[in-house]
Amino acid sequence: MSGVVTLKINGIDVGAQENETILDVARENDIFIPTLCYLEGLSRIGACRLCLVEVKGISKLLPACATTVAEGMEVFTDTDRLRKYRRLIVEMLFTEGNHVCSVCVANGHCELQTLAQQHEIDYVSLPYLYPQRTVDASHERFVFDHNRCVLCTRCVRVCDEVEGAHTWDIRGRGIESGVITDLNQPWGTSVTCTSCGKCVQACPTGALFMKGKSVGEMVHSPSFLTFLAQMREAKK
Amino acid sequence: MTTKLPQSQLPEEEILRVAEQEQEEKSQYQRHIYVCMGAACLAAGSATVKDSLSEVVDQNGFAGRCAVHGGGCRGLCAEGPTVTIEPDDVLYGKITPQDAPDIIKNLGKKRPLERLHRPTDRPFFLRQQRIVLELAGKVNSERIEDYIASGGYKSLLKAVHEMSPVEVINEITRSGLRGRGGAGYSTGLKWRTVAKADGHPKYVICNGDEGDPGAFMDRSVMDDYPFRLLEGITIAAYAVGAEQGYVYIRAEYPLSVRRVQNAIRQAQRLNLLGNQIAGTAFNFDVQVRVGAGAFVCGEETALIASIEGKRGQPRPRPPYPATAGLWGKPTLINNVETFANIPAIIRNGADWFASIGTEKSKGTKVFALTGNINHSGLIEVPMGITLREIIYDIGGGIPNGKRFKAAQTGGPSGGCIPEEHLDISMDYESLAGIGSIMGSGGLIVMDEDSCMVNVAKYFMEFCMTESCGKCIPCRVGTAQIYRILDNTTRGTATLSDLEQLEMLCDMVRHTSLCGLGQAAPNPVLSTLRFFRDEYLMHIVEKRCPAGVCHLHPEPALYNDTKESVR
Amino acid sequence: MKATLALPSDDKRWRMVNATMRRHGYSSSALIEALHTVQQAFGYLDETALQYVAKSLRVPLSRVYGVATFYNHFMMKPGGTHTCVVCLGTACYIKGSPQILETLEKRLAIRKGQTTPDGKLSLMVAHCVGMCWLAPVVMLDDDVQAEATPAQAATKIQEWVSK
Amino acid sequence: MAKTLVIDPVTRIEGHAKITIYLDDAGEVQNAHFHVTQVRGFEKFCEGRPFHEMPSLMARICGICPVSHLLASAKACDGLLAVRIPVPAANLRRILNLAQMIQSHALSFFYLSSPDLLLGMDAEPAARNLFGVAQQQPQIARDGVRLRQMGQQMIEMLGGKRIHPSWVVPGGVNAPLSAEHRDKILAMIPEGITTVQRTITWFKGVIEKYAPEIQTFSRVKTLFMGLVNGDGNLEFYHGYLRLGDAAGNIIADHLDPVAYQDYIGEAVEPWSYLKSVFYKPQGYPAGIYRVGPLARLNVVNACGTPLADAEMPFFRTLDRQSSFHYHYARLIEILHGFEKVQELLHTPDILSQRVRAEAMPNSNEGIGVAEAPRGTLIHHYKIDDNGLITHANLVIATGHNNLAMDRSVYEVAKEYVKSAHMNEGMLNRVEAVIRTFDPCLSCSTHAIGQMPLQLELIAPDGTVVETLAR
Repeated sequence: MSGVVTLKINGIDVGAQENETILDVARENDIFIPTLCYLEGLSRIGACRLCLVEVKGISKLLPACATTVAEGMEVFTDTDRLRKYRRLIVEMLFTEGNHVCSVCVANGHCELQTLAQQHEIDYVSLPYLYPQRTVDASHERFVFDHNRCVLCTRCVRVCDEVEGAHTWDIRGRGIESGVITDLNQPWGTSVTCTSCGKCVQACPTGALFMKGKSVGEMVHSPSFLTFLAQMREAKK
Repeated sequence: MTTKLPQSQLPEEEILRVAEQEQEEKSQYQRHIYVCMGAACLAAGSATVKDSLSEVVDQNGFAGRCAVHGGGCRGLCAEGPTVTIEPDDVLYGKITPQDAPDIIKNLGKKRPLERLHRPTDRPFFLRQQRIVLELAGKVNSERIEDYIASGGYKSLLKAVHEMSPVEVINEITRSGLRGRGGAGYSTGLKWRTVAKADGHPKYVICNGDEGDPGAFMDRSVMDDYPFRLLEGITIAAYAVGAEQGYVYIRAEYPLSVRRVQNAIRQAQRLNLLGNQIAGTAFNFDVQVRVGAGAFVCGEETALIASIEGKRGQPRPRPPYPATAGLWGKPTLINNVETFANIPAIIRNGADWFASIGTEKSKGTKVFALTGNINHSGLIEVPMGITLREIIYDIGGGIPNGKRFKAAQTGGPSGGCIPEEHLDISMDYESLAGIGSIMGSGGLIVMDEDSCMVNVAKYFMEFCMTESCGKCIPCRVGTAQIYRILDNTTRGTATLSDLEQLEMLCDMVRHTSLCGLGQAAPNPVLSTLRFFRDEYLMHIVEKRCPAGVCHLHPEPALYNDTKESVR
Repeated sequence: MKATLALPSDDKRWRMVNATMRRHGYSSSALIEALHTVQQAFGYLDETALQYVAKSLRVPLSRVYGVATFYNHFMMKPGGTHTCVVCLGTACYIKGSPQILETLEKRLAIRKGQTTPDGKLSLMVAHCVGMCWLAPVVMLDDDVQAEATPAQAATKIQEWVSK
Repeated sequence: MAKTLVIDPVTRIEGHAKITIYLDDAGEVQNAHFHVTQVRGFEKFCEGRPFHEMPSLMARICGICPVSHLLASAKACDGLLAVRIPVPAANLRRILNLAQMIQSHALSFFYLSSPDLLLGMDAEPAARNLFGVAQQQPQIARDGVRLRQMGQQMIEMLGGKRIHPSWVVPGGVNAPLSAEHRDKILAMIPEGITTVQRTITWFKGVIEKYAPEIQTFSRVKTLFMGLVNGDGNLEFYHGYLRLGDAAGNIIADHLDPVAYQDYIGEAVEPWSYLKSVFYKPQGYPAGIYRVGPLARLNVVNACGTPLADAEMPFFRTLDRQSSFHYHYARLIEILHGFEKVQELLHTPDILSQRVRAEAMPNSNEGIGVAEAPRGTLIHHYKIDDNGLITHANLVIATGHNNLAMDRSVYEVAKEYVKSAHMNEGMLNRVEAVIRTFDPCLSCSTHAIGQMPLQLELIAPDGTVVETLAR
């Protein structure tokens, strides 16, 4: 059985189970930490670096989603430094892809857009990289617009960890990497895709959406994942 | 000269017998000729040199008096192929097959052949201190018997017979040995963590994914002293309680792969790997895993992913591999040079090792000395030696009367050391103090004709193409930093770009997931620190002081259609 | 117990691939080793090979593709008859290998990483071939061109391409 | 000495264009061209996008008449779905388009052109703007602001956003109209009608002052094209294309917009990035025609609403060829707009919940037509089997008018520009004729920023003789 620890987040004393992460505890206590690659019900990869927090006595910034709490820990989630870094990270995402909110199916329901609003990004100071990317509309029901992909790999993980199909993975590496279907083939020709749509629901942006949706009409609802994860846990 | 091991005999006795037999055989010969079979000399044609030497020996009736062996690196890589003649300790360089008759005829004469002779009483040799490379090329890298005859495997036998695992760990801890892969974490502490960790089985991994451009120390160790490496790994496995080991070698080193695989087979044959090693209850075996061209796999969690057959992407630490590594089990990862130090420490004792080097950085360090330097090659020096000694005494200074400008250590994760710091002590703390790192041992000397902005751009392009792409700061940040540096070298950058450059470097450094990203800005920050005026000249005056960059202030397009066969 | 999959064809090279996988007990961790063998045997990884390896090791197709494209060493297309590798290691870089590359790209009218349309030559780059003392280094197949100049390298490849 | 005179940019229009006037050695105008100088490439960059994005993407062509592009685009997408959209949805789209027309016409007439009309073509350039109008004729300025505001408010209540609504979707609209919004719009209409009628009365009183301009602006004889409904009356959303000639004869009727390529040709001229559109049966460049308010009222039988139709007899007395009368036509259309919106809001099923036909694409090609304030828009898309755009062709109002504008510039320059006594007022008249068309160049090409007007006298060898900065 796990024990109970006490720690401080932003100067507030909070109690937690010893196997919880900083993010879990912060959310339980209504302390906001931005996230992007994190999605409840999926494995935690600490890749987007938006949930980085400062911990007293540790020089490195730690990802709240993947760092377990410890007794006496003093966590700071909203320092000037963190805000500066987070803003730059979000800005970089806008430069990396081709994001045009005004014509996007997820306009108004987009986690990237929300992050930009939360960080008061009214302009992007870095130059856009304008990658040449394509839209894969070969699937009967869904579309993957790679221009809007932020490589959070939620689709990859939900497909592997929850659906068990592992239709998605990442091709290449670095700035050239991208999400692929099977052997980098059109989604509609995938032999492994079950068309369950979990990836579409898990997507934080307008990269994955249901065919036929117009601008602003794609509302993602990944909350079912929590239930699925709990059900599976209960069955074990 | 193959030795069959009768199962009934006690292993330790058998090993001693092998050593004696080998020595006896060797003593029949008056002269032993070691032709370097390291990658450098092989590339320069040492294999044919060896063949012609053997041929001449046979033809001229020297057989029985003189033996020709494959040997290892003497460090003078630029002088390859090299040949060492024992017991005279004569070193010849730049040998061609046509030189064989002269060499053989000259054997036993007082004076070595003048035109080929490379005196070993020069500072290049005298200022070095060899622990890792102690066998100095005079051992056959493909015959375990030769290694044993040279004193090999005594340390392993000592460890497993005379020391408990805890004692081995204590000895290593006391020696002050720090990881030679770059970060410099205490090896003994790391071993202790793995030894104490819950979980079974445990693994030992040797990181031979030497990826820094301009570094080839580990390759040399793997090529020339594969048995010594295995001995070190096996001692480590004994100390931490591991049963399986992996040597992860980058695909670019096919010779290393062959030599280590050969060494594993021979060690297995003599029961120095396998079950009940040397008659004890200790079981341990090793496999080679070949990398496939990804710098990031030098990062330990990425390397583990690669051994597991996955994309080599790192994951957040903690948990560290010491508690949850390969297949989630406690795993010890050390670099090649670290393991290669182990047998000497066990044999000579922690105090001996700790007496070498500085207060906090013990022992020696192998450097690959290259660039604008007279004697490029592989050197091993005590920690704490100054950079000036390395460059001017050992390296023989800068060629063509040019001026020293900077030395780069630590590769894409390191920094540049300018002239004013030439007297810096080469140890972990001092290097970190001026924004560089010890790194794995690449030491690239640059003269006045090198443009530091261009060098920074070079390393950033490297990091950009080697970024695994998992975390955003490294994936996009390196591309954005590269773009600014590229614009600077083209003459299209502005002062506000310089500001943005510093902002991006700060962010990438502090927010990236793994060491690759965290260290990627180092070459930029270091050159900005010591050569800021060069940046300003590119930006403000649109001029490259070294004359390397072609500045033409039209806006450049990013992404000049990179295509590859992949 | 895993049943061995039928080989994709009676090309003997598939047996080598299968042998590698068998040696590793058809474990998914043998993926990279298997791909190495495919590349050794066939020179590059095609779809048939990826499918075969994926099914034999029971690794998802997309993961096989992801791994194959993550590592520089693996080629997804056949290379040229000859390979010219320009070393872009640090020592070579500061001693002028970028100029060699530029010259060769212009002369061959292809970019780094590409193969000439007639399939005779692939122009590749390496981040250090580990022969820094010979910098700048150009590898022409197995031949090491030490202290290369743009003109030398261009002359040498000209022979290959014009044959 | 021969000279070339360049007006760059043309001011108080939407977008960026320049005018070049070529003078001969005697200082007489030899030729003149209207250049649209920048490429926008909309047609190119929508390739590869999902067609569902097209209405919103196309609405981004222009911040002035996004709704018309939205509608032409949505109709082309309806064609890709091969559905007939629910009647209430079509009516809601109609209302949206009319509201858009009201605000855009108000902008053109009051903001862009009324300074010329009220203050005079030769007035001081610094005062020749809406602020100058506000000082001299505060009521006119207020009316202009109010009319535009009403148009925008209606759009907002329908589409959710004042500019660039994403309410219109392939197959209909994505939300029904609420009773609350219907009532609010209805409540606005009487004020709108009164306001525009006040302007009409004023304008009719001053038209005669511009007799010289009216005459000069009529020198180019062209055909006219506009959309008409089944009764041959004014229509902005859906119907047939009709062409009339300079004498008022209908020369082509019941033209199916879907077959536009049979009778509309697009030529490329070296002086402009904007395609020159012509009526095919009469050839190029004889098939020159105009679109927009003047053209529409010239070809229709009637407006179809009582108050607007009451203005038609006076309109019919005017010289149908003079581009100057675009202004008056614009005011009549505003009036018609209010009336028509009122009528449509009273249709019984306007609050229906069924406003969208859901379908997957059933055709690989779709063509949509709508009347923008400036004239006819044609959107033509082709998609692959996955619904991604493979080809897009847009024929926009300013394209139809391109040839007519080019020739009008020449005629006006001939009349007013004399190099010996060059003055700013002359040049303003050259620009004014362009403004009558209310060209939307941002639609047809690409606008980057705003530059000060610069007049350059350029010698035949290309050297700049003189530069006048405004």
